[in-house]
Amino acid sequence: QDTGATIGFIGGFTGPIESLTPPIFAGAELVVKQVNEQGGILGGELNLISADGACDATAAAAAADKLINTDNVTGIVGALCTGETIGAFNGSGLSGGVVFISPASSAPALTTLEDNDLVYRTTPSDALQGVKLANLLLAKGITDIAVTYVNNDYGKGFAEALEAAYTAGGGTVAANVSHEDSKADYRAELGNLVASQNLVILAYANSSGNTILRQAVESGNFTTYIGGDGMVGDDLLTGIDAASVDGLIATRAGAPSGEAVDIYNGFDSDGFTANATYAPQAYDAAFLMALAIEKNGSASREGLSAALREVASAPGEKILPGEWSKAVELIKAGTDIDYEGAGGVLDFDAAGDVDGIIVELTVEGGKFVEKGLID
Amino acid sequence: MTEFIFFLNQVVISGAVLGCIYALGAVGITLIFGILRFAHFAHSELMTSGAFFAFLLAGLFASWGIVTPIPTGFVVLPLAMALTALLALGIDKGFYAPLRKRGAKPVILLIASIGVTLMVQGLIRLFFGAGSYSFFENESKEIFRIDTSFLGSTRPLVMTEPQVLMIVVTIISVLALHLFLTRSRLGKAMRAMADNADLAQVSGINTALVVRVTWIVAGALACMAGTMLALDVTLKPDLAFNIIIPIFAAAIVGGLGQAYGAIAGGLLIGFAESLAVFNWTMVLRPLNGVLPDWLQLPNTLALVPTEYKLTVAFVILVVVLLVRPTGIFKGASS
Amino acid sequence: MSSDLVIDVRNVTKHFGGLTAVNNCSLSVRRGSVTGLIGPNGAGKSTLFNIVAGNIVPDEGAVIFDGADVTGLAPHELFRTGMLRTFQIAHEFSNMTALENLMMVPGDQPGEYLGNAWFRPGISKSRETEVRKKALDVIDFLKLGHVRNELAGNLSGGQKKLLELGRTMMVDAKVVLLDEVAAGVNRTLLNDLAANIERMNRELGYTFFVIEHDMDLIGRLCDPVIVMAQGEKIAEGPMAEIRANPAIVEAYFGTPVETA
Amino acid sequence: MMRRSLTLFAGLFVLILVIGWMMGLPFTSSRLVEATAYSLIALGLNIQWGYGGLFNFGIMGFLMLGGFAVTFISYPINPDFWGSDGPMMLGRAALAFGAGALLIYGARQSHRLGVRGGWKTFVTVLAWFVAYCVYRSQIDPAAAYIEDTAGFVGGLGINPVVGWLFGGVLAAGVAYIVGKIALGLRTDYLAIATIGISEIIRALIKNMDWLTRGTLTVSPVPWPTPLPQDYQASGVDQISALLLARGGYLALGLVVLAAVIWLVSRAYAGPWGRMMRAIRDNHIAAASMGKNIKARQLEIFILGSVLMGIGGAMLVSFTQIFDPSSYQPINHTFLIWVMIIVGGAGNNWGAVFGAVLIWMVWVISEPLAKAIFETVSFWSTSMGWPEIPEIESRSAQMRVFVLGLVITIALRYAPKGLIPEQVRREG
Amino acid sequence: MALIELKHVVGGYGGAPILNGVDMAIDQSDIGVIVGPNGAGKSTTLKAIFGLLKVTGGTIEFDGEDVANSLPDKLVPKGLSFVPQEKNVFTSMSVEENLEMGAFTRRDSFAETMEWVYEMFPVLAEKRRQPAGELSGGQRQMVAMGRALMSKPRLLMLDEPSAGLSPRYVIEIFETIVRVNAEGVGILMVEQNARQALAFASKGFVLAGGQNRFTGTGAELIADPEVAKSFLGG
Ligand SMILES: Nc1ncnc2c1ncn2[C@@H]1O[C@H](COP(=O)(O)OP(=O)(O)OP(=O)(O)O)[C@@H](O)[C@H]1O
Ligand SMILES: Nc1ncnc2c1ncn2[C@@H]1O[C@H](COP(=O)(O)OP(=O)(O)OP(=O)(O)O)[C@@H](O)[C@H]1O
Ligand SMILES: [Mg+2]
Ligand SMILES: [Mg+2]
Repeated sequence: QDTGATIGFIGGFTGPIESLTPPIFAGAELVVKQVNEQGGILGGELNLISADGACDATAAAAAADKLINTDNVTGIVGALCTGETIGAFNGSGLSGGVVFISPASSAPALTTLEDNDLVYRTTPSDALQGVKLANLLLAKGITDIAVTYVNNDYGKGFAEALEAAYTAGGGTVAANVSHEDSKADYRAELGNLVASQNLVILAYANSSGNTILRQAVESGNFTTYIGGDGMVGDDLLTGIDAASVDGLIATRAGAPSGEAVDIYNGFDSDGFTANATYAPQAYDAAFLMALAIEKNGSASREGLSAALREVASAPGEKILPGEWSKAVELIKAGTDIDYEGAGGVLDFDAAGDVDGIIVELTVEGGKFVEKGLID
Repeated sequence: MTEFIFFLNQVVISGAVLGCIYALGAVGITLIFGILRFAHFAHSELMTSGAFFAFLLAGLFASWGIVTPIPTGFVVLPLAMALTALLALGIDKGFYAPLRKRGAKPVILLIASIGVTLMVQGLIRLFFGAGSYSFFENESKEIFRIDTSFLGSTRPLVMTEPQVLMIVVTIISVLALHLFLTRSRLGKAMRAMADNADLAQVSGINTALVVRVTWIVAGALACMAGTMLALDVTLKPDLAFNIIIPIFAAAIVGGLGQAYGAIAGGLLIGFAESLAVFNWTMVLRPLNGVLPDWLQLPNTLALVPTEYKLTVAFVILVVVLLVRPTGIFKGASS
Repeated sequence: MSSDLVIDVRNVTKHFGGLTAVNNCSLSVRRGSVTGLIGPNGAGKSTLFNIVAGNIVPDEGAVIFDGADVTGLAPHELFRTGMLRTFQIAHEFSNMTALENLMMVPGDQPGEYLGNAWFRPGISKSRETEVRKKALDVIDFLKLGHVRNELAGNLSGGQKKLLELGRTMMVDAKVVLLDEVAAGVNRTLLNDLAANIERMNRELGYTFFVIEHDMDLIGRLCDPVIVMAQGEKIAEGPMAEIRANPAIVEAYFGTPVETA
Repeated sequence: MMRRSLTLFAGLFVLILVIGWMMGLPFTSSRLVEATAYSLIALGLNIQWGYGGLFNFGIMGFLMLGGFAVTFISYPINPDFWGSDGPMMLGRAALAFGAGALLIYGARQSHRLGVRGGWKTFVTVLAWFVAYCVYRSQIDPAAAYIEDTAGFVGGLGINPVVGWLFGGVLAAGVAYIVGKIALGLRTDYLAIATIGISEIIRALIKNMDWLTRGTLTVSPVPWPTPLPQDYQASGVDQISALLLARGGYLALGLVVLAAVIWLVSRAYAGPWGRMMRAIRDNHIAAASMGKNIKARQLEIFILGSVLMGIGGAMLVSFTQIFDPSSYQPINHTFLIWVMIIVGGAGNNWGAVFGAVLIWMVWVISEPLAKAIFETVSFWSTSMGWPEIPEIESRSAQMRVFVLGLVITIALRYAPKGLIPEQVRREG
Repeated sequence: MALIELKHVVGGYGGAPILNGVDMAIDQSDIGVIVGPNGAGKSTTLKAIFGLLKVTGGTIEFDGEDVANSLPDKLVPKGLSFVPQEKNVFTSMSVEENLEMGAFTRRDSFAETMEWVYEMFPVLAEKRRQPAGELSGGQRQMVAMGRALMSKPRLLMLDEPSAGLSPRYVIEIFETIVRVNAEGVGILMVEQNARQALAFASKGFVLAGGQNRFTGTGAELIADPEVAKSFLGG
């Protein structure tokens, strides 16, 4: 019966990444809007139901239970934090046979999750980002760093990857210190980091990242600041003298330059910030989910995973962001398609990971500016 | 010398600032506990709301084009304190007074205050979202870097303007509170009520008035604490909630109901946190020159790893309580 | 020492901060006696009781109970050796009924152990029935029958004192320490209580050690009477002798009291 | 009173039915499983606070211990670890620990050798310091080695029910130590000390990656009853499999709960309960009436903690993931307090009622808040006002408001709890 | 007209009434003593007058004005004062602060009254800076009375002022009460030291079961064999 489909979204609307979540969710919402404007899905409407996973495995399990067993969604976009995704998937996803496409769970742990080929992600693993960041720093001639990471799977995984790659490349990690989230004060941790003037902060911007950066600036002990994707957010620079963080280096999953990205960036509008952290990945995840459902031909969960692989990877006619009606026509015609998204070509490997692209950003005049690919 | 200045920055100044943050919050908690005999968990939300009031007022001032030499957030403090006092009164009237009237036990009031915490937190997020704000969006934060090269140090002593203000404000507010409680008629009535509420009533003391004054003072103190904290850090909906447990620890270590105890407890915990994770290698590094190769100092030589920082505060807390079961300054108990 | 001393306090001292509440005090209580302890307010009488009953550990000195050194033993251990005390300021269990207040006193209740409570309800039950019967008897004797189901916290000041006294009747103790049970108790009822104390002493062989400010009661019950002042024992003897001591009369009685 | 309780339970039942009708059976059944676990935990707190008057604000720590215990017992064996040098290194660390403990014990007994006063304190502190260094010198390399080679020690692959029991045992062991240290403290001081201890437990579990995998989380933790996948494998359709599996877990949980309620009520109704209430009301008098306060308070603290450990273990094996970072005082300590205060401290049925009610409110507060927001937004847009921005985020955050509202309203109208403690008036 | 007059007062703590019709009348020149068995409602009567529990029936008139169910902060300025039986001083506050608290409702200067209190209790003048918690039982009782007198009451109510005091202090306290009365303060007190108290009482009330059993002058009650036997211990 052609009556549309419902997909779910799990994200940390509350908790440590509560300020990062809304723009990510907006990416998924945009897909829904475009799909419905361009004729809908399976002859009906595409619906999106969100649930709060609080960046917490246990809460996410309950959220997934609701989406999967109460709202009967076909697939899930999410969750964001890696523990959240694992909790949500093991809680109800596995038994329900539900496909998860996470836009933001970047910790390496997801690669090895036993998932019956149901869990995918549109962001590269931190293992990659860590390596890229290390390369970038070494290329810039920074030979020693002090690292502080937020004590969770994201921060820890990232820091480990960074340290390994950086030392292998000949750099010195003078200190590697974890910190707890959401504290008022990090001067003590910073005191343990002064062994190098180049401070790497792997944390969430609105949680500990902002505080650490500000206190680091105030201490005057550091000259260069470096951050990971979690740090890229408007919250990062509030209350910090812009001049003192000029030149802050950051990385995040990004998009290759190209037609797909240009089209996607064109969506930037009043209610939507196209280049917000993980917004492109969320857009891609939702778009892929919709394509897979259309391809699968019904709102059932069966066969969705296989359909997803088909629409995501070559061979096939290229589909770019926003080209929903074109895609539907092709699918109806039985033509193979291959989505190329805002965040890259998105060909899933056996573990459901994508080969990512990491871009460099820097702060100029109080704003993040993209500097292009890191290779 | 550089090492010594580093130690001052890292342990003395940062311990003092952290201690003052805890102490400012703990003063209000200790006051409410002394008089109303319950652990007012929602004090954190009074602090956060107070900071938001100050933030709004500061924004208003800025939009009127008023420029002040010290941070606007600090200038508008009296107004914000009045607003927070009103809020505190309202909360008491709406939630605690009915319970007290029915003779509820302290733990019931404690749980009610947890309920209030959740509600206020929900409301703050409703109006301000989850993001963070800064008082220094329109003005810059002054950072004092005291050059210490005359001492042969390459590092300056660093303090920011809000930190200096905070230390001053903490000292003044504790002194003022102490004078108020020991000198003024109302203050004495508050102490009388803390000592023996039934007898206070029998003496004709208007206990309802005393309770009101308590909330006014507590609200004002909370606003001050929250604003000072927000000036030093950033303003977020969970600003004070995140540190309410160490604040309680400070109040308890100091002895509940004791104004000076709050300072003592706050500083003790502040210094303990700073000192426990302090990396001694930074200070002892010159020794590396004289030490043999096999005894070179490791990169980090701290009493405990940083991830156990908070743990240290609590170990101290437990130890202090074991030695002095009612805190440093003999405190009250419900 | 001879075994007819059931309590022997030897050179006990207790300081509270700068204040010396009990000062190198030695005194003893004979088995089978009703010994009175009098003295001005603040003399250290209650503190001495607290030391004997294990509620306070003395700074110096020793307490010998029934021939054994019991200094520093916890109150519940002393209870087991046969010592029972009452409190000057009533220590009722305020959220329990008057009846329950009495029922919890007996020490050897099998139902107080989880194993028995869970798996051997029989023996707990039969003992419980005995305990209840005894408690009801005591309640009636104290004229508290009408408030036996009232929360003890809601009793009047005097009723709480009666309950305090009632506890001593719930067990067969060797020694009972009574700290001002008479204060606040109606005099008519007090006469009955005194008679009962006499009876328990005579017929059941209880030893009583009594702090009291009511000289009529002391005069009626106690021999000998020990006088304490400023933490020390200053005199001991029969009531008549004490009354004849002008120094004590001056310090303690004020003007001579007329005998009833 | 009886009628009131029955009415309230009937009301709760209706609430569950409504939730079941609105949210579907699978969802409701899993919330009921959680509610069962929370009931156990609330009973544990009820024993500690309602019976014993012990102000335990460190519930979270005991839940974590339970969670860790069941993970350790039931998670499959990690051959990488057992095949490496890890076990041997851990053995050495254990020896070092034992040696340290001996050293401290020796220092504490040093007065027998004539070491007194300040010297004894010095010797003791020194012994602690040396023991700490010795232990760290062994455990740090072992931890690093295990994390590098095997990730973490893995589990033992034993049935989860054994894990629950072990959760209880582990909680009991820690409760014994905590109780020995802290039970002498007075109410509020005890509360903050227990908060401190639970934070310490959390920090340990979160950071001992070699043992618990810390923030990297362990999953999937096995179930004691067949999983939905198992039913599906034998040809049952998805929904029925889900219901069967969750029903099975729920049944097991209810059996445990029933047994616990039976035992606890039986003890509480008799002399044991009377003695505990007496100690709670006035421990000085109770001591003078021959009750061993310290031992009894320890007994009650341990008994309560055992239930918390078991409940915590049940929760973890149900959600199948042990994630130390998801433990927060607000969700795992205060929520439990709210349960028993709203339900009625000192009354077992009150505790169970409170646990189920508050858990259900907590669960539906999210969709409820969202529904309210959407309605308001709908209204305001139809009035021509702009719609509420970021509804998802804001409504999710309003759920705490809903919970707060329920707490304050419940307390306002029933300050002693909805099913309050009953005074035992006898014939 | 009597200073305070209770007519058939009924009241209690929420459950069944404890007072079932209490009648009493005291003049400013009177010393009234209430005696009776434990639980008779003596303390409850005082509390009822002082607005500390709910009066559901009868009237309480002070100086001709109905004061039933008004709260202490209204009653104290009118000239009523109450010394509870226990916990009747602020232990953490100095003697002088205790007295100040007694004058809390007064707007005028109370220095003179304080001098008057110190004159009456010279020991307190010596210990004015000492925390009341460090005083002996008898001295505390004086602080409590001093505190109550600071509001310049016309009627002073005392609940068992002699309980727990050594004989010497009992005599002192009673003498003080008589002296205070001579200064023009009406007294209404509950006593279990009944014989001693009735000896100087101008009015005596025997309460049992929340009702008046006997009313008369102190001497009359002592002389009544029935009263003596059932309530004064023979
Ligand atoms: N816990 C305590 N802390 C400090 N001082 C105390 C304590 N207990 C008693 N005191 C002091 O010790 C002294 C002796 O007190 P104690 O209660 O033994 O007197 P008492 O002889 O029983 O007097 P009373 O007849 O009034 O009951 C008093 O000065 C009292 O204030
Ligand atoms: N707060 C209360 N709640 C319920 N009942 C109470 C309360 N206080 C006292 N009662 C009851 O009221 C009755 C009278 O108490 P009251 O204190 O007036 O007695 P009293 O005459 O002063 O006796 P006593 O000489 O023993 O002090 C008692 O039976 C008591 O149980
Ligand atoms: Mg005494
Ligand atoms: Mg009375």
